[in-house]
Amino acid sequence: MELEVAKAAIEAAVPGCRLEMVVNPSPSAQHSLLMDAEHAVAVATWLRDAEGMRFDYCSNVTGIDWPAKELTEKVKVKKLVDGPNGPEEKEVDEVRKTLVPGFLEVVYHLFSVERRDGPVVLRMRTVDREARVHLPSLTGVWRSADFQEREIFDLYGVVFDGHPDLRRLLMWDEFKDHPMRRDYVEPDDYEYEPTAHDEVLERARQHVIAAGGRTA
Amino acid sequence: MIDAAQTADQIFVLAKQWVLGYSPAALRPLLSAVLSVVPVLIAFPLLFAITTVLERKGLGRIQNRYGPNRAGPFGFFQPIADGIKSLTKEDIIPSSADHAVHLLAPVVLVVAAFLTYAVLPIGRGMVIANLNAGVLFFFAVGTLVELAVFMAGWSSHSKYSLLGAMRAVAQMISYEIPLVLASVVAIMAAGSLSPVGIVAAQAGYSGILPHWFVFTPWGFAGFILFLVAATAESNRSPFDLPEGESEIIAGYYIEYSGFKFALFFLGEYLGMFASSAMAITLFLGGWSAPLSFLTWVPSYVWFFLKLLAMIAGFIWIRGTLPRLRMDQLMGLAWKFMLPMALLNIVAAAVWKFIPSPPVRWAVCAAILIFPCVVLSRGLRRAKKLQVRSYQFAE
Amino acid sequence: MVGEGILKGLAETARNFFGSYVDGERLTTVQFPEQRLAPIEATRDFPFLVYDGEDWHAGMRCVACQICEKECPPKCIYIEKSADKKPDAMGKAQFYPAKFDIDISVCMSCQICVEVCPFEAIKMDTEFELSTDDRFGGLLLHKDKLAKSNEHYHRIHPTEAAAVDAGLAAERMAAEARTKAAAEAKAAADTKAAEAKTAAASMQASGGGTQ
Amino acid sequence: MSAASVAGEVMEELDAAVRPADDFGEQLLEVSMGPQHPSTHGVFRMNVALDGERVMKLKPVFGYLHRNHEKIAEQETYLGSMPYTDRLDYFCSITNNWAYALAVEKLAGITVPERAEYLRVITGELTRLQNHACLIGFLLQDMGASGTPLMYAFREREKILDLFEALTGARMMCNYMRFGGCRVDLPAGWLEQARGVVAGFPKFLDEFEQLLQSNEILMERTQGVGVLSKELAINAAVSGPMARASGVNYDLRKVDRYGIYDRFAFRVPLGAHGDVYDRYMIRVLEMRESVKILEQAMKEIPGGPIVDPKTKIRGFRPKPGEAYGRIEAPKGELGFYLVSDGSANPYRYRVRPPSLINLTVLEDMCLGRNVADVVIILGSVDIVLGEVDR
Repeated sequence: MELEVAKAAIEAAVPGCRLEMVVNPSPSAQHSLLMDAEHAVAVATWLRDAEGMRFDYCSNVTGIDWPAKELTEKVKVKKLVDGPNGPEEKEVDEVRKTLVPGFLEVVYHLFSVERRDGPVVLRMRTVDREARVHLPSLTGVWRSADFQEREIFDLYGVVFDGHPDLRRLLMWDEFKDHPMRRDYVEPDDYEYEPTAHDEVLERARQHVIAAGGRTA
Repeated sequence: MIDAAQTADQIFVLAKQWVLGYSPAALRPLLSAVLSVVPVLIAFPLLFAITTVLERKGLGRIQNRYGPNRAGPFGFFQPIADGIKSLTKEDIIPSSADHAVHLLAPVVLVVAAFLTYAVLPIGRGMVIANLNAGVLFFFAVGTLVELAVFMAGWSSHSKYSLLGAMRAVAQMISYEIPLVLASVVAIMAAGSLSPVGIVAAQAGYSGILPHWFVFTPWGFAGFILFLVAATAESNRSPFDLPEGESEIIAGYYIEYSGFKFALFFLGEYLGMFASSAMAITLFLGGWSAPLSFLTWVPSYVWFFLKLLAMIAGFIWIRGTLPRLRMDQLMGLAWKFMLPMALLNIVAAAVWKFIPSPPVRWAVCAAILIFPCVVLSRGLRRAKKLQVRSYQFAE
Repeated sequence: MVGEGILKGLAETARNFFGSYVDGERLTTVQFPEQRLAPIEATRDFPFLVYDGEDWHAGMRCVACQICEKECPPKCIYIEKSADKKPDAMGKAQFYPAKFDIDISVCMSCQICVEVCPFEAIKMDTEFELSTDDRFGGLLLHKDKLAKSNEHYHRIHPTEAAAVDAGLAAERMAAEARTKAAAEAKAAADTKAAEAKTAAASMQASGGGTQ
Repeated sequence: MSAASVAGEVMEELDAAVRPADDFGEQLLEVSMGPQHPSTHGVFRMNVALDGERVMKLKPVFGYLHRNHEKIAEQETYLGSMPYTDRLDYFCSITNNWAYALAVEKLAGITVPERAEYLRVITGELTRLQNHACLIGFLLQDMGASGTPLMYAFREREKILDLFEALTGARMMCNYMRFGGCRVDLPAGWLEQARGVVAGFPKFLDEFEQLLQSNEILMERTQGVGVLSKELAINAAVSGPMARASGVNYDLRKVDRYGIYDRFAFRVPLGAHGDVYDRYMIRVLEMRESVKILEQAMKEIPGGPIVDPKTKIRGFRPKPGEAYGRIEAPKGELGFYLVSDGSANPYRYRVRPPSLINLTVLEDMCLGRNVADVVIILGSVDIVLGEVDR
């Protein structure tokens, strides 16, 4: 399935939805479609049910963390500079820093069992990485997203609205952070299996002491 | 020669009388009881020890392994090692358990298991108590096992042990019925409720073949039914649901450790020996020799050989079959075993009233085989069980 | 209910029961400490450091380049470079590891250190009876314990070791040729060195292929 | 034990008709099966609510073996993750390697030489043989068969593991594939040994069939138990033998034709009922097909290099981009999703674990069944916790 064709078909079928081609420059050439959150369920349902699409097999659901990054670019700007003859316009290099806000991304890999087609890659992005991390859940469309969305919630912190049972999957319920985020800092009281290396042992010992325990 | 064989046969009886002869008359009843009971208390736990090794070695060979072969010659000291291990292990009692009942359960189990041996004739003249309702006593005391099992499961205060105990009680009570009904045929034929009497009724040989009940159609069917029910009674595979380790881990004795666990183990095997011994008494001629020219071998030797053969059969079955599910187990008891056991009684009655051997063989066999086939086919069809064939996609 | 399926199964287990007494194919158990299987050449357990000659310190091939330390997936290798230099297998003065530790409680025997080593200095051992009652110290192997002779290497991986030796010999010859050539006329030396280089490269490639 | 099971199935059906199931919500017995339950195949846990022995609710709990494999991989080089993939589904390290190598090859556009493809097929199918054999053994073990089928399976597995050791140096943690090929070539005599093992395998399967196939207890325990419908199987992305047992004709060896699978003649068995018996039988039949593939592959294997000479072991940096590569692992569709930012470490490394996703439908299959059924249904899913929890 040509993704361009699919994109046009979806846009025709789901009114108002905005899709964006995300080009994959690697030799795999698995390009993807970026969906907006409002129409995601409608797009997904249509992709699953529509004749000629029938992407009934949502193989893989995963998250990616894109933290905010600073893009630095050098631009030549004309500026008034104090010259020997008073202010004059001159071209100078300036380092311009733009802050690209971070976001969390969810990727769905769809296949069609019926037509033996795929993958069609769908993506959704949250607005930022802290508060506005809500995305619609596609578990209602594909059951296979159930555990995988829970896992993304657990490890990345994307909140899937409409998920029937959104709990942590791999970490324990009391765990606070989201370990797969790029800026995750391993807590110091990590359950270190003691090794032969002093550094780790020392850290572990500190925690035992802090917890009021004795050390040998 | 004959005398020597007889002496060998009766050596334990004679030894007991010899000891009694030297004791004061007032003490004789007590001493007689002790002298009868103590050998049984030694012999059967010893058999248990041997059986554990044989079972593990047998299962090993069935599974293409060696089995235990490190402790002592051919691994035969393995039970000693196991015994030391269980004795030295910490005895853990769950804090929420009912301590008294938790402690009593294994004791009750072993005591009940031992009590059943009181009426089992181990050899010619070798029975602790020759009750004239011995078979009844056997089944009545055997029921105590269920009490012990339930005590264990209930007092442990664990969900798994409770599930196990429930399963065990349901299963044992259900299978008690076919067990008793299957033994009725032997009682009918012998006209006696005394195990000694039943063995006596199977004495004698036609040619070289013995007059065992198992060599009649009803006897054979009864033997098979009895065996299946006894397997279920003693929680052996494929009826080991109460302790199904893959489902409810160890069932009612999950919370037991150390020596109490060993007692459960012992009690279970003693139950199996007792059931096997009863099957031998009822259908396999008790301690009598299987062929007329082998009567010179002491009777207790035959008894134990038959017992070992039965144990080997149990091991073989355990090594082969997967376990049934609870409802299937119940279905087997109520839908198949019970009707067959009742029919078997009819067959045994018919046998008594038809004098001509060929006719009674034919009639009895027809009474049993035809319903058996119909019943099992019907049950199988009702469940739509079949060996399936499969499609392939290119 | 009681049917042929169960009887078939019983026959099968009986066949296996008796078969295990007569058929070695069935009874495959190896009674370990007394019986041992023939060693398999490709077996790998934990890495060791190869040295040439008699003296492990002098003959150690490792030049403390720390590539394996960097590439090791579980990061179980710790190397400290020496301050001075000693002649290596090629006879060239090189650094050597002042400290070379492998924590075999962390090592996962993946052999990546062997693959990335450009000096054929680290190889996989087949020794597996390494149990110790010292949980930390006993499982942290220092370089004196890690150093094993080239003969040992030949004993456990004969095919591979022969290929490695051939490669090293070719390299050594090429190096000798280079030094010799340097003394000769410049133009002649250049061509000769190029030849030797290509020869060495092809030899190495074939050596690497059989690893 | 409810009265229902005492009186057998007839009563059970009556029961269900008369009383609504949620009538006795307060009386449900909550049992935590696992993580140290003997038949949860590792540290898997199910919170089960029981009415008597009937399952009213079942919630799987994961994470006891979670080690954040994906995070570790983000800190490793591309090659450095290869030995870690061995530890996902530790029964089938070679197919794990293969899936990862395939994804990286897609990401970086690497081609694999002919001989290496054959080596991959041979080792991969051997992996499938030993995985399926053991799974059947475990399943029967869960059914309470005292380990006999398991031991027979292990006896055969041992021969295959010997082959793996002779080839890769390790029995389970093979670490065999490399990007663009395989790590080592076949040692002398390996093919003959492998041919012997493969030739002997059908005999083992026959024995197994003799032991189990028509066994009434097995049929009774498995037929009609844990039924999974075709629609749900597809919707929940259930893959591998489990999906095919439900009649989903979806074998990636046929669909994606990755590697050189289009060269071999083999068939895909399909079940019609989707119960435990079908899942068991599909695996048996797949083993027979695998034997066919192996015979063909070992006959046709060509000479040549085993690794793409352009790939380098150190300093491998694929261009920015992403790729999803998947193979038909013994347990189902094993996929790797990689995002590269041009550095030596993957920016994102995701494993699509078939074991975990096949468990999505566990509750659907278990509701209303017995505890004993739960155990064998779980057994028939074929999970390895190293892969479920990653």
